[in-house]
Amino acid sequence: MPRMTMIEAIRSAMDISMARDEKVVVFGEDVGYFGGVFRCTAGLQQKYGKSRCFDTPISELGIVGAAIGMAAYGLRPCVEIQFADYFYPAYDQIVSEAARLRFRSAGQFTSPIVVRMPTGGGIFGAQTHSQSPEALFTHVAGLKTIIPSNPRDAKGLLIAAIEDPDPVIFLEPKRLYNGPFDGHHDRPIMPWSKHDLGEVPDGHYTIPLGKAEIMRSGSDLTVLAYGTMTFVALAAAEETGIDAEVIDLRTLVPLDLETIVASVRKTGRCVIVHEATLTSGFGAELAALVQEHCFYSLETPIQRVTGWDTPYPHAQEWDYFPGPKRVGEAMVAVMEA
Amino acid sequence: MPRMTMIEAIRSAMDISMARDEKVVVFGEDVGYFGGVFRCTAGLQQKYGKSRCFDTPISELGIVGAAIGMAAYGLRPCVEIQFADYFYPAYDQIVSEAARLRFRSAGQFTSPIVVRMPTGGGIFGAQTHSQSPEALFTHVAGLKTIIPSNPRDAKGLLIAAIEDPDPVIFLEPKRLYNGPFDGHHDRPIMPWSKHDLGEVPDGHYTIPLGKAEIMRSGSDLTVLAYGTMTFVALAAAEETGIDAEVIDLRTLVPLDLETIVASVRKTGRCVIVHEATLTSGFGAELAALVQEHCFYSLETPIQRVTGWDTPYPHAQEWDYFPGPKRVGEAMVAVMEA
Amino acid sequence: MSDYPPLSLHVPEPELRPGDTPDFSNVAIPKAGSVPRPPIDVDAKDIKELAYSIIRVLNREGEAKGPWAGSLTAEETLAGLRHMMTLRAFDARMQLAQRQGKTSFYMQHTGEEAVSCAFQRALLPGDMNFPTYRQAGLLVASGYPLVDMMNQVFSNEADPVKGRQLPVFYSSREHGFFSISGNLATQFIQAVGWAMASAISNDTKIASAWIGDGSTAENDFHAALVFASTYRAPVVLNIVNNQWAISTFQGIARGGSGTFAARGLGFGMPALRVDGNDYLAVHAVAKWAVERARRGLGPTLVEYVTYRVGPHSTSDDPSAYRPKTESDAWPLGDPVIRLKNHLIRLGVWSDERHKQAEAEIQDGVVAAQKEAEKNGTLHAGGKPSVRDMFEGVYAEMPPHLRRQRQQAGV
Amino acid sequence: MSDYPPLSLHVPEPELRPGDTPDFSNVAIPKAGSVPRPPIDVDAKDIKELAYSIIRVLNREGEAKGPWAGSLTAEETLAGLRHMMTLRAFDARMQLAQRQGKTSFYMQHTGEEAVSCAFQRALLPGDMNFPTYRQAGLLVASGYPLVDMMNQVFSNEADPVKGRQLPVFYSSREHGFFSISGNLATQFIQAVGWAMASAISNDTKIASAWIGDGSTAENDFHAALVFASTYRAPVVLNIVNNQWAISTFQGIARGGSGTFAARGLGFGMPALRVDGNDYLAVHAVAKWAVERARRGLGPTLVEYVTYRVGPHSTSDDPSAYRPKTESDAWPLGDPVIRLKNHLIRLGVWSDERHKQAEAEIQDGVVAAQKEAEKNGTLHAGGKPSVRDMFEGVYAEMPPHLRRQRQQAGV
Ligand SMILES: Cc1ncc(C[n+]2csc(CCOP(=O)(O)OP(=O)(O)O)c2C)c(N)n1
Ligand SMILES: Cc1ncc(C[n+]2csc(CCOP(=O)(O)OP(=O)(O)O)c2C)c(N)n1
Ligand SMILES: [Mg+2]
Ligand SMILES: [Mg+2]
Repeated sequence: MPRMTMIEAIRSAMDISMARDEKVVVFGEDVGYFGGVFRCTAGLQQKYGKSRCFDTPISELGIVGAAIGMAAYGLRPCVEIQFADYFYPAYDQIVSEAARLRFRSAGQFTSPIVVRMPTGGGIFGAQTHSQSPEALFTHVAGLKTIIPSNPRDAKGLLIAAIEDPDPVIFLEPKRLYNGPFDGHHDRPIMPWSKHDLGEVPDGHYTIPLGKAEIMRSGSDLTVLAYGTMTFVALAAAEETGIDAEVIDLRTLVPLDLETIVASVRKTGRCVIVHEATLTSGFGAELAALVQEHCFYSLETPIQRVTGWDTPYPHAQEWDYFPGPKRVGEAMVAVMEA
Repeated sequence: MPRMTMIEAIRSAMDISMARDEKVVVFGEDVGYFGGVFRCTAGLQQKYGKSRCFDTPISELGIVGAAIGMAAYGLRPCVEIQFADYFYPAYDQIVSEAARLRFRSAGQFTSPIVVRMPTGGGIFGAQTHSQSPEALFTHVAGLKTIIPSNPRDAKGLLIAAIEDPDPVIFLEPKRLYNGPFDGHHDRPIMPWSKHDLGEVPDGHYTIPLGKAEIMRSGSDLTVLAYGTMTFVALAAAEETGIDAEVIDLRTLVPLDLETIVASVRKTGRCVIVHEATLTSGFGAELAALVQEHCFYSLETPIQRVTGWDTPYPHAQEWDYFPGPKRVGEAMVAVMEA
Repeated sequence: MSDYPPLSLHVPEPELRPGDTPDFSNVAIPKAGSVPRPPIDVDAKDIKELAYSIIRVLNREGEAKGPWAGSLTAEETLAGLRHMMTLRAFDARMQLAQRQGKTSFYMQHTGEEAVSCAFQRALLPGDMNFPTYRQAGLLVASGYPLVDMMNQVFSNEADPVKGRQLPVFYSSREHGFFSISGNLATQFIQAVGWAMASAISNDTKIASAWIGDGSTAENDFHAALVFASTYRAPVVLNIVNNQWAISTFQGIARGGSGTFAARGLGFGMPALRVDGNDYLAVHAVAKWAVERARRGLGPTLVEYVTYRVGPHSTSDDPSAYRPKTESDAWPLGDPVIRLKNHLIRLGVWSDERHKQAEAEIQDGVVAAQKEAEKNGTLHAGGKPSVRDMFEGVYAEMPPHLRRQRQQAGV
Repeated sequence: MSDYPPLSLHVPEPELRPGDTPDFSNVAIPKAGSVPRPPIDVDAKDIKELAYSIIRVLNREGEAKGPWAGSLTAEETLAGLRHMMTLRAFDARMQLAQRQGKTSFYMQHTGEEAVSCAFQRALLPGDMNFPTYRQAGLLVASGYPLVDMMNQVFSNEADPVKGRQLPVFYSSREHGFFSISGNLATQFIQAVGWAMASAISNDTKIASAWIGDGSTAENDFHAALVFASTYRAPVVLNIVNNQWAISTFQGIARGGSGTFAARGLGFGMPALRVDGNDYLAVHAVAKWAVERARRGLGPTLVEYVTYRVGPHSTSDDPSAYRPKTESDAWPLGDPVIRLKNHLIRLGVWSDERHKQAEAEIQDGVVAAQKEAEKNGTLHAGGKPSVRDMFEGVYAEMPPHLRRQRQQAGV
């Protein structure tokens, strides 16, 4: 099987989707001729022409609003927001329009759009190139929210998202684009070509939305993670020697509650990890669900390890980022409490 | 002491603030000559002139963006978004700008603005006049979020918000504007003039941000509520006969965790109630915190009673709204579990 | 700096407030027939003055004048009159029904009937409108059943949108009427996207976007103009300037530009201003703009100058912010009366036939209401099911919603 | 409908892509001195053509021509040259420092130095700029210490914004430089609000808003124009059209209008287009617009026609999307060389003095860098404290942040 970076896997997903279905169109800022600032759409304009892959004005509202109109017409737009930090101007179109169109028109009009955006930190991008806004989507009924953690999943989930009849927010952990990152920023970088999850089938395949994956099975405690934090959690398990079950949620809404509950009922302990700020982060929802469904199995309080409740800083990046040390400490605490 | 409706109390807060400090300015859609669609600013333009209270174009972005600029200049803008359902166009200015300005400029520029908006349902306003978006603010570091439940609190908290050096989101439960509402929509309406909490001091006073109020003390279980749900919870306590401690949080960020923890440690049981959709609602954060801080006191799983994960409907309003029946059932369940 | 006098804030005010005597003599109104009609492939920069004028066809005498006249046969014009009369009768009944507690809310079109009724007749089947809440004439003029409209207003068990939306928030894909959103302006850019999709698909359909004067201040208006201009989308961008946005007069949204049509000039697109109370003028301009779009000549911005005679909605009382008799003084007259007079002058209509038509239409509306009420009204009779609340959020109900539906016991 | 040919999507393209030979002969450039200078209280509608022209002062021979010439003394002009040279030297050092790993990111001004350097000299103390990341000339020309700028770029322990922001996101209230946001365009409407506040307070200060060509497509641009137009805010609205938005040429944001200045026409505000590589023209136009604002005459929209010679940022490589030699072919020349030639022609400057000044400035920048590096660079030496991350989120640290700070062990 070929090995791909996450960028190549994402590009391959769009390429295959555009080849199979001429209704699929791709656009966004710098997405056309240049192929995107992260190169995810490189070559698509050349291959499919300017009216199926093109540059847009710098208006996230315009990008999503136009996509909704196109979807209502019958196309399948897969659009890019250059960084997740810049989706805010489009939030009204996402929440008030894309998410509610099927409901409010009783199915007469639907909005099968995919909104891709690079998310998360770890690249010294400071406040406006590092945010993890997933909880701002998970609170919105009508949206589906995906965060893949590796090339294989990214491709299968993106194809599934494009084929999905509902609006999907597709968050791409930018720190994982070129290789798995476990939070040890001072160690050499591993490329996807050296990692099993860099093995990506060439052709069409999908990974179903709403299915988590157990990345490491274990019996001591359950770690719920997604995106970059999956690898941080795996590193913390290794380093603490705690036999953690590490679950990569992959899809936040709809959530694979079954897998989560089965695991926590088995281990009796739970740590939740994300990069986003703590308060009202998606970890809060996970903690609420776990205590509700696993109350009588839980031996110690669920712990959350997250970004602090501050804007994402520049110089202090590694004090902000929830690395393996902080995750490991929480794992130890949950074992000992 | 005079009795006021919540509308009068809110108007009085702005009136007193404008009289005391000429830096306070008030604007928004229909806010000037007409005095606001809910009449909260009636008379202020006549009293303080057109340059301190005025109508704006229909641009929530413009309203908040201009307010941020004015605050950076040194004014104290208190602006109105006509319904909380319409803040989305201003979200970028609120999150990326107001909330971060102090931090990113290391205090050189600050954004002491208040953004008032009517929130919540119960008026057959359907999707676009009923939403409760508080969780979309509580996730944002740098913002403070307030939801008063009665005239006395509304006035004291609004004056405190206007005097606060940080940006404050001030959510006004519109179903409480004219009287307490306990969710029994088929019973006669009680006006604030008949209720003790309608007693509002005439002059200047503040209620500190970050302090919850115990609306009913009890020993069986703790109900965490805010806004309209405070009265629904009180009704449910009465109707089930369960000796519930009902806490009105009043401020969501900063949160009065101390009062919450003391109560749940005492009762050992907890029900959380809000109108907003369940997933990633503020109830999730409350549940996560309560299980973390009261784990060893909790006798049964925390239950959340909330709006369903659907857009807010029109005809089915009373099946959507978390009324005393649903809250009561959860209370019984938590007692019996 | 001491040599500069202090600044002060300019806050525009309407000339008239409650208590004042309405006087619109300062509103410049060109004579019917006086504004030229350029070819559809005209260069936008050669017709900039059309953004500051008012295209009018019907004069005071009920004659159709000038180069924009003649876009409709007498028969078509008669149909137009009927559409407007139907919308007005429909409004009156529904306004009353709201007062009777049969629904929660209603919004009338009084005085603005010509805009949506005439525009619709310039479209072809398959075209798509992205309307606001004040263009139900698009539905009426396309033959959408009144009963279905009423079912929606009553949120009853036959409501096409299943009780999920506020009254008047209709939706009909079949009739080229996009689902109305309560969030102002959002649909303006969506219309441009739909039009772009038609172009991408090498189709011949066009889109039509609608917005109110007040709502042009919103973000989506700008995005729509930017995208339409850049991609030359086959779309007609319609601004209905009815002088008011709830209590706020148009000067607050418009600012220093003389007109809303002028906004189009900064985007290099043809911008026309038309008498919105003149059915024939609206139709002629709509046809021109629609033809431009369909011929691949790109977007057109059209401002309809009209007046909101009624309150903003059933929640509003305009006497608090404008003179009660302002609407009587409105110089562009009543669209129904103007078209009626024209048809009488043409010799194809009379006062008697008009009265008779009024009665017939009224009967039809009353009959439709009876029919609709059989399916229930908001608080009585048949209701949409509670299950419906959980369905349709997604194409397939995800597990968490299934759990919640069970909790709700439905 | 069969009689209409299929539509297709128009996607604008730059005329030149990598491999093409740059040719700007189609860009119409008026002769220096040829555009009239209206009085500051001119009616916007009488100067619409200024939105489609280019105000220029310096001609090819280095002469200052026409009605816009003469806004500066020779001494002030010499200072301007120094500011531009300083900014260019600063850029070169910081670009290098980034390549050396001393910081994470940098953005240059190459070719655009005149715009911010000249504009600043038209302001008075107390006025406030709301800049983007490409107007550091505002700081340089106002005498802000280079060391402080470098401390910010290095995110070191003396960084005025405490390591919290990306390099080049300066902030200085004292120097009238509002904190830069990484979210494009947001500051445009804030500038209007600041200006409104000045008017509300009966002050005489004015605000100046900055935006790039690409960013005019954003929501905030529209809100700013609407509010500025309605309330006649004392603000200058500046669009820096450097032809590119990362890889996207200006035609994508501009669409069918010939210019960005034209956007102002739809709002009834004076809209001027100026040669952004002509220090004297920029200063003269800025002074005109600033004076209008301060005299209570309202907002002005100014488009600076310039060219982004360098890459968008240190993360960008323009050779992937435009011809490598495009910048050499840019017909408006280099702002530094043009002003230098003018001063030589005036007889107050010479090639030798220029070389000498270059060396002096270079020495000053190098010395400042040494000074700054004593406070650390991004990955070495002094750092802002981790405590700083928790402070300044609110005026007073709330309990939950105090708990988190303790958890972080700081
Ligand atoms: C985003 C948003 N902001 C505010 C409102 C509240 N609102 C509803 S209608 C209206 C006035 C609209 O005026 P205009 O665009 O002129 O349309 P008209 O009602 O006159 O047809 C306002 C402010 C809303 N629905 N959506
Ligand atoms: C809201 C938002 N969207 C996208 C970006 C990413 N971005 C940064 S700079 C840039 C191009 C800006 O171009 P322009 O406005 O012409 O300014 P220039 O860089 O040419 O000075 C883009 C798209 C951003 N920072 N903010
Ligand atoms: Mg209106
Ligand atoms: Mg640019």
